[in-house]
Amino acid sequence: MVELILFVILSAVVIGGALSMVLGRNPVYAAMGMLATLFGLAVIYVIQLAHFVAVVQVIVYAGAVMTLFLFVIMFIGVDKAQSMEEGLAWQRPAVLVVVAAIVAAVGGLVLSGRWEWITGDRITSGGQLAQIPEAPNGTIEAIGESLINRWLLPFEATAALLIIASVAAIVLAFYRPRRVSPATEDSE
Amino acid sequence: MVDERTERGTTELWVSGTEEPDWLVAGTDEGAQLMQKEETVERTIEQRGTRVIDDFVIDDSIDSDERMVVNMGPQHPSTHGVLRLHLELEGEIVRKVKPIIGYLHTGMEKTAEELTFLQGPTNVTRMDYLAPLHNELVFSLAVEKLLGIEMPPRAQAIRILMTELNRISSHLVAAATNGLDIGAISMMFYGVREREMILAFLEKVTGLRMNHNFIRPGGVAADLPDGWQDDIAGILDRMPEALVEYDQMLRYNHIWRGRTVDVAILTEQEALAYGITGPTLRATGCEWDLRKSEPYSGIEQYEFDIVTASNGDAYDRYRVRMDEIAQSLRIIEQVANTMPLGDYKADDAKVVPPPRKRIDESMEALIHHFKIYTEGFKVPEGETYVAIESPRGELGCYLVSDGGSKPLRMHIRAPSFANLQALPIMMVDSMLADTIAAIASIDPVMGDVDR
Amino acid sequence: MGPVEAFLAGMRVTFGHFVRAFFGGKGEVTIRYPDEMRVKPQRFHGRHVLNRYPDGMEKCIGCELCAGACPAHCIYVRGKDNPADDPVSPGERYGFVYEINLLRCIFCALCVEACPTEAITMTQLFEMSTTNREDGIYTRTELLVNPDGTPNHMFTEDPYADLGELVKADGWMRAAAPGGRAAYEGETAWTPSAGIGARPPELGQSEPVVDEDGDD
Amino acid sequence: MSEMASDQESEGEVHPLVVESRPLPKATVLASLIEPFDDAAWELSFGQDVVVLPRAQLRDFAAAAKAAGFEMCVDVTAVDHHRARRERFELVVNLVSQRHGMRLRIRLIIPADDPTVPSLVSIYPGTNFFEREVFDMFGISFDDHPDMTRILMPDDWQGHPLRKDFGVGSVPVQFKESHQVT
Amino acid sequence: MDGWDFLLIVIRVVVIFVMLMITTLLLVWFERKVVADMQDRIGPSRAGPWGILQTLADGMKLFFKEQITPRKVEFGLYIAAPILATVPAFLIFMAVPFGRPFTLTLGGEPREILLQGADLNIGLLFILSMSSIAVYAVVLAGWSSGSKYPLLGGVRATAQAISYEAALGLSVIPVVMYTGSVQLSEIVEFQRANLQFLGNVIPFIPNWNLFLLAPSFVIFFIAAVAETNRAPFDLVEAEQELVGGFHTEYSGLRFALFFLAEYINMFTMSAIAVTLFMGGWSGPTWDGVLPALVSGVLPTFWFFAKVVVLLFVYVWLRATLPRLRYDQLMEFGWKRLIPGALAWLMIIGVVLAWRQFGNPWS
Amino acid sequence: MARLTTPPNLLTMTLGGAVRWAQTRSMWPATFGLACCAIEMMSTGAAHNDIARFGMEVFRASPRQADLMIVAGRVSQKMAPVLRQVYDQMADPKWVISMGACASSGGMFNNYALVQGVDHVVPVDVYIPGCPPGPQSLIHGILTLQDQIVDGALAR
Repeated sequence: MVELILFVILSAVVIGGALSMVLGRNPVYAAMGMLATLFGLAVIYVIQLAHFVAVVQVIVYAGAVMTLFLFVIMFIGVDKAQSMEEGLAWQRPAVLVVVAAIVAAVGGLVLSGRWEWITGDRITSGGQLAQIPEAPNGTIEAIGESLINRWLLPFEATAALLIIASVAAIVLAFYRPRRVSPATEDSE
Repeated sequence: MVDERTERGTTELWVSGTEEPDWLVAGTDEGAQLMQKEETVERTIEQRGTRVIDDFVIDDSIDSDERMVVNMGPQHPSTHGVLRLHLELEGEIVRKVKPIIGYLHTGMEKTAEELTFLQGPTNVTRMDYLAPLHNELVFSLAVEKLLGIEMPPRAQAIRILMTELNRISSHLVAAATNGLDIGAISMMFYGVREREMILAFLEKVTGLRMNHNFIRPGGVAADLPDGWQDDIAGILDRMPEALVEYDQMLRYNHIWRGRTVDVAILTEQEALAYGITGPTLRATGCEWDLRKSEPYSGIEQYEFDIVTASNGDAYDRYRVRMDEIAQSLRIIEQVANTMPLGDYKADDAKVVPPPRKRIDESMEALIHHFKIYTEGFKVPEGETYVAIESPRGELGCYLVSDGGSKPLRMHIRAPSFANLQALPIMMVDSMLADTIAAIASIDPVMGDVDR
Repeated sequence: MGPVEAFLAGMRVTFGHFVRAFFGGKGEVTIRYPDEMRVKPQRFHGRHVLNRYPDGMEKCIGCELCAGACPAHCIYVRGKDNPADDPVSPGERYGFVYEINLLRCIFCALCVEACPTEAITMTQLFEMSTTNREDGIYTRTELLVNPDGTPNHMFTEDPYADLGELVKADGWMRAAAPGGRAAYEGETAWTPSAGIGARPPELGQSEPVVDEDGDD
Repeated sequence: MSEMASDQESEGEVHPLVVESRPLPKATVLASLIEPFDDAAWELSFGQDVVVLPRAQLRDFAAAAKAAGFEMCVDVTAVDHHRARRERFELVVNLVSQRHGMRLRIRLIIPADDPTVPSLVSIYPGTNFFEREVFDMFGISFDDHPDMTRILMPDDWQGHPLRKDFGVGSVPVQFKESHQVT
Repeated sequence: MDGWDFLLIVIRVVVIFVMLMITTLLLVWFERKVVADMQDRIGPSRAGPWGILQTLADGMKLFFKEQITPRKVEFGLYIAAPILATVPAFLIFMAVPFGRPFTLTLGGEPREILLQGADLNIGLLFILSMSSIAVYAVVLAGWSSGSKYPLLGGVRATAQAISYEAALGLSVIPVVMYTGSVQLSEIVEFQRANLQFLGNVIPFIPNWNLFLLAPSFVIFFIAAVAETNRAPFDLVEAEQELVGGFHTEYSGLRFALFFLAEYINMFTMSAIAVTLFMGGWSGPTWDGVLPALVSGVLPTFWFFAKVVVLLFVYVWLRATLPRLRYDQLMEFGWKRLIPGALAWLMIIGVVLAWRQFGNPWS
Repeated sequence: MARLTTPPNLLTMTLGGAVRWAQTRSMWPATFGLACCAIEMMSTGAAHNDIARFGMEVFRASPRQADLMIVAGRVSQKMAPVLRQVYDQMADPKWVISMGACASSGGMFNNYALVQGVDHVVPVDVYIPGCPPGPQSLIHGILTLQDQIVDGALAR
């Protein structure tokens, strides 16, 4: 019962945070919304007894990633008016299509009664939801087992991909076009 | 974009970057003063010939929109009083600096025209309040030059003794504030602690801790008090230990070196072009000390060395000051050992008030006494410029007399005033934190700047 | 010096001070004002007093020399002829109004040097803080010492004021008395005051040099 | 322009400040420096070398002085001889040569009706603040100065304080019993 | 879980809260006194005996002071920032054991009472996560003030926190590897034995991680000083450059909260260092020799004594060292501390693997 | 007159009294140094006079956190608006000490450039004569101010 109440509250926090992130005009407030989402998720993990995941979520996402976001936002300067021009002309329709597809997929699944695809719950033969097993004490071992032993290759591949992506981001960020001509500079 | 920039120029934040009331913008619009001409990258690098911290971001394709204008001061903890710096920042990097001064303008040169030559020292002593005795000395020397009177040797020796002590106390404050600005808070207390010892001696001699009104045209106001040798011996005893302590606190410390070495570099050519004198000039390697090149008040009798350094960075300026303390101690020791006996005021009844006993004895003395204290003494017509080496550089006094008892014009050439011009060139493209080190390293005294 | 060595050297300095201050309190140089007073030098420029002769007569003759010498123009004096039956001062006139605006005073002691009768001298009182500008203006009532020589104070109930400092009141006057003449050093050249009496001069230069020409 | 004329007229009034005068030793730096400038007059004021120049030649002279080894300009100031002289202002420039170990003072007579002087900033950048101060205090403006604004007084200040016709601006000192009659 | 357990939790939380408040009161006074002694002064001496109530006076004054809200602030975040600073500071200490557990019979059954907020099995990670949250307060305060100096302080704080967070985390991993646990109570328990070195048990010397993992301790302590924004890493509020840094625009109670958080952080960081490297509350208790109450309290005493030593070092550093510059700070963090921590981590890994799996050549 | 030399009785203290006690024991000055007096203010903070004894070594650079503005030095016409703004930025309760002759009345510089007394710009609670007042004079001024606060004359 307590878990359900907590879950509802936290879900509200998560959804509210996500909405405020998407809808917030001010990038700092958007970042704060995302932080709330991350926190809500972390607490949900705690309720699920996945302490390690929760803590890592906070350390990595809230502690490092979001801080970097904020750093970038502050450096770029938040006082400037946000550019409302859309870079891609077909952005809106594309988004609509994607949203429609997701909604359709979820609706189809719900209508067809395949709940377990969404919730991931195992359904016993009796049609009852399987009992969630007690998380093993010290989920660190379990995660370590799967990451470092079982899924080592995908894990390392992901890490390499992330590094490549970040290097690329840095290169792109610091790319500056050459000055056109001194004449334009003088006219400024 | 141009409009936006000029508009921004006028409405910059005032104090500690906080809100500005509307009436204030109308009050004084110093912000309207435009910055100096923009410096191009090439010129900066060529001019400074130094390491540029981020060779990457300097790129004039960055429009000035990305710059943040920050007003440092006038009320800011590290501007040594009421200096105001107009900084253009790119992140943490200072792109342009303009010092704005005048927040302590006291109109002393005007007041000097209202005061007699006898009262004059009370005025000039308040200019450079860290080296009041130097101010009194240069004024007195100028007046004496116009009067054409010679000082007895004891007066000269007392003057040298007092000014060199004052130099030490001034350099101690420079070291203390320099330490405080870079975050070494204990240095502030240690520096002032030793200064307190010197001030105690000055107070014993002159009765005041600062703004002494002790060196006057015609000599010094009073003789050294009984037992002064012991106090000097105490100072000479303690100071070398203290200097070792300071060195251990700062000079060898690698954080300190990191904060000052290669920071705020000034080359010799720049220093000379900008009329910069004193330790700031000597730190660039220029061997120029008025105590040697134009000796005053008999300082040529004493042995000492000109302290120089070669890099012209903040560390060198600090080091030159610290080493000058040691040299001043040498002079003080010699003065104390060879202090001549005799009169300590010139033998000129028209200029120097008579001894108190003579007032009772002689009618002539009484008349002189009255005349000197009411209308003052007359100084022959003429103009002269006298310069001495104050702790901050060449302290000059340009004095014009029209033959009356008040100066027609008294101008003090303030070393800090000229030295402050070094700030923009030494700060460009340094970090924000380095501006603090730069200000502290040239040790400006705003009273001296604004007068 | 290596980085670690230099770092330790600096740490040793502060720790040394800590040990000296913490164990035994020898390192501390603080003067615990107001619980204890600093030893002020004799020539200290403090608040002014108007002196009296030992017989209670006022020394001030209202000549306004102090007002003329003052660079801050903070002294206001008006002389008045002494009443014949009850003279206030030995001279012809006395200081009828005597005011010092201490908020303008810069304590340069030119008034002390200017005064021909040693009427105005400086005590070692420095506790003069006021809560309004008017209290910073000391009138004759407060400046003039009592007939027994004790000084008045504007705030007699001020617990911090050290009123026993009169004994050194004429320090600067005596220091400036020889007027630069070595021959006059070590000579008492002033009249005694009420409460203080005749004060000896400073020793001066240990070997006084006789001034050849003698006059000035 | 009227500068030359005014200089000649006022010449007789400049010299009262000269206390002694001795022939210039030809061999000195000073002699070779002054030689090309016909209107420059050399004086000795209390043992200090002073050159009195017409103001049009200031910049040329300063450039020549810098070439001759006067590396530093330590001071620029002005004097107001209000009512005492017809040409009211006087600009004083102090040069220092470390190479020769000497000082040189340049004095310029500036009339009150046209208080402008060529700026020395292009030759001695260090005169920047000093010239601004002179402008602020005396209202003598410097041609070609990069930033001829007030430096010590607020920007909106009226008048130039160190002129003799600018009052000191003192207020009466407060006293309590000064109204008492004797 | 019955009522007694619940009550015990509440009591523990309250006790820790009160303890932290009192500690802060004393800590500020302690710092000012120690710095004063180092500078040949007396320090606060007029508020209470030896000035011990100085912080109380500060707090009361700030409590009754006007709270100015400047016009340009982003109000919500401006208000939230001080709270965000204080809450993690309190939360961190919840995981730190500060005394030996003892047994008490309550409600008819013996209960073990931990002197610890909560004995989390991921205690160490919890601490790291909470300390990574603490930076938000500084960043948000700097940004929401709508003023330039605080903004610069906020930007500096972000960069500093990210850099030194990494060093902090890396310096802790050897401890985890060596002791084999991230639970703080177990780490303390591990250090209660005598020192084991090269297979020999050395008597009289406790098995503190400080001895065998000294590089980790040094890195941890440096990173901790940087995390708490204390000198010489106090660029965030560098008074000489940034006036007050992020808290320039804060006044009254809101400023007091920042003040409080800074000192609590300082205390908790020292407490964690003690727990991880200096044996926590372990120490001689002379059970049986001394009365039970005394030997029960002694571990807490040892804990605080060790913390005070570290706090002294904090203050000592502040009194001695000049402040680093921003780029030097980054350089030191990324080019010295983190590579150093990584190298040390590898060494420890090899050593431990050797110990566990034996000589690879055999 | 209740004096600081007699310690207050903590048991019988009222809330107002306690607040005033706290305010006097923890009066954080703003770093508002202008001229000569600023150097003496610095000396007051230094080892020989140690203003920390009164809990005042916490010189706040940000006026928001300061309780006491020590106007240490001459206030020029150009500085006066800045002074006023700093005062306005300070949070109540706030006090002003006018230190030295120049701040109190213009001192010997009775001329165009200076504000003849800082009380033209901000309300002043305590004036300290002297040029500059020595550290102990400043401490006396601070004690006078504290007495006034404890007495309730200046309590805000």
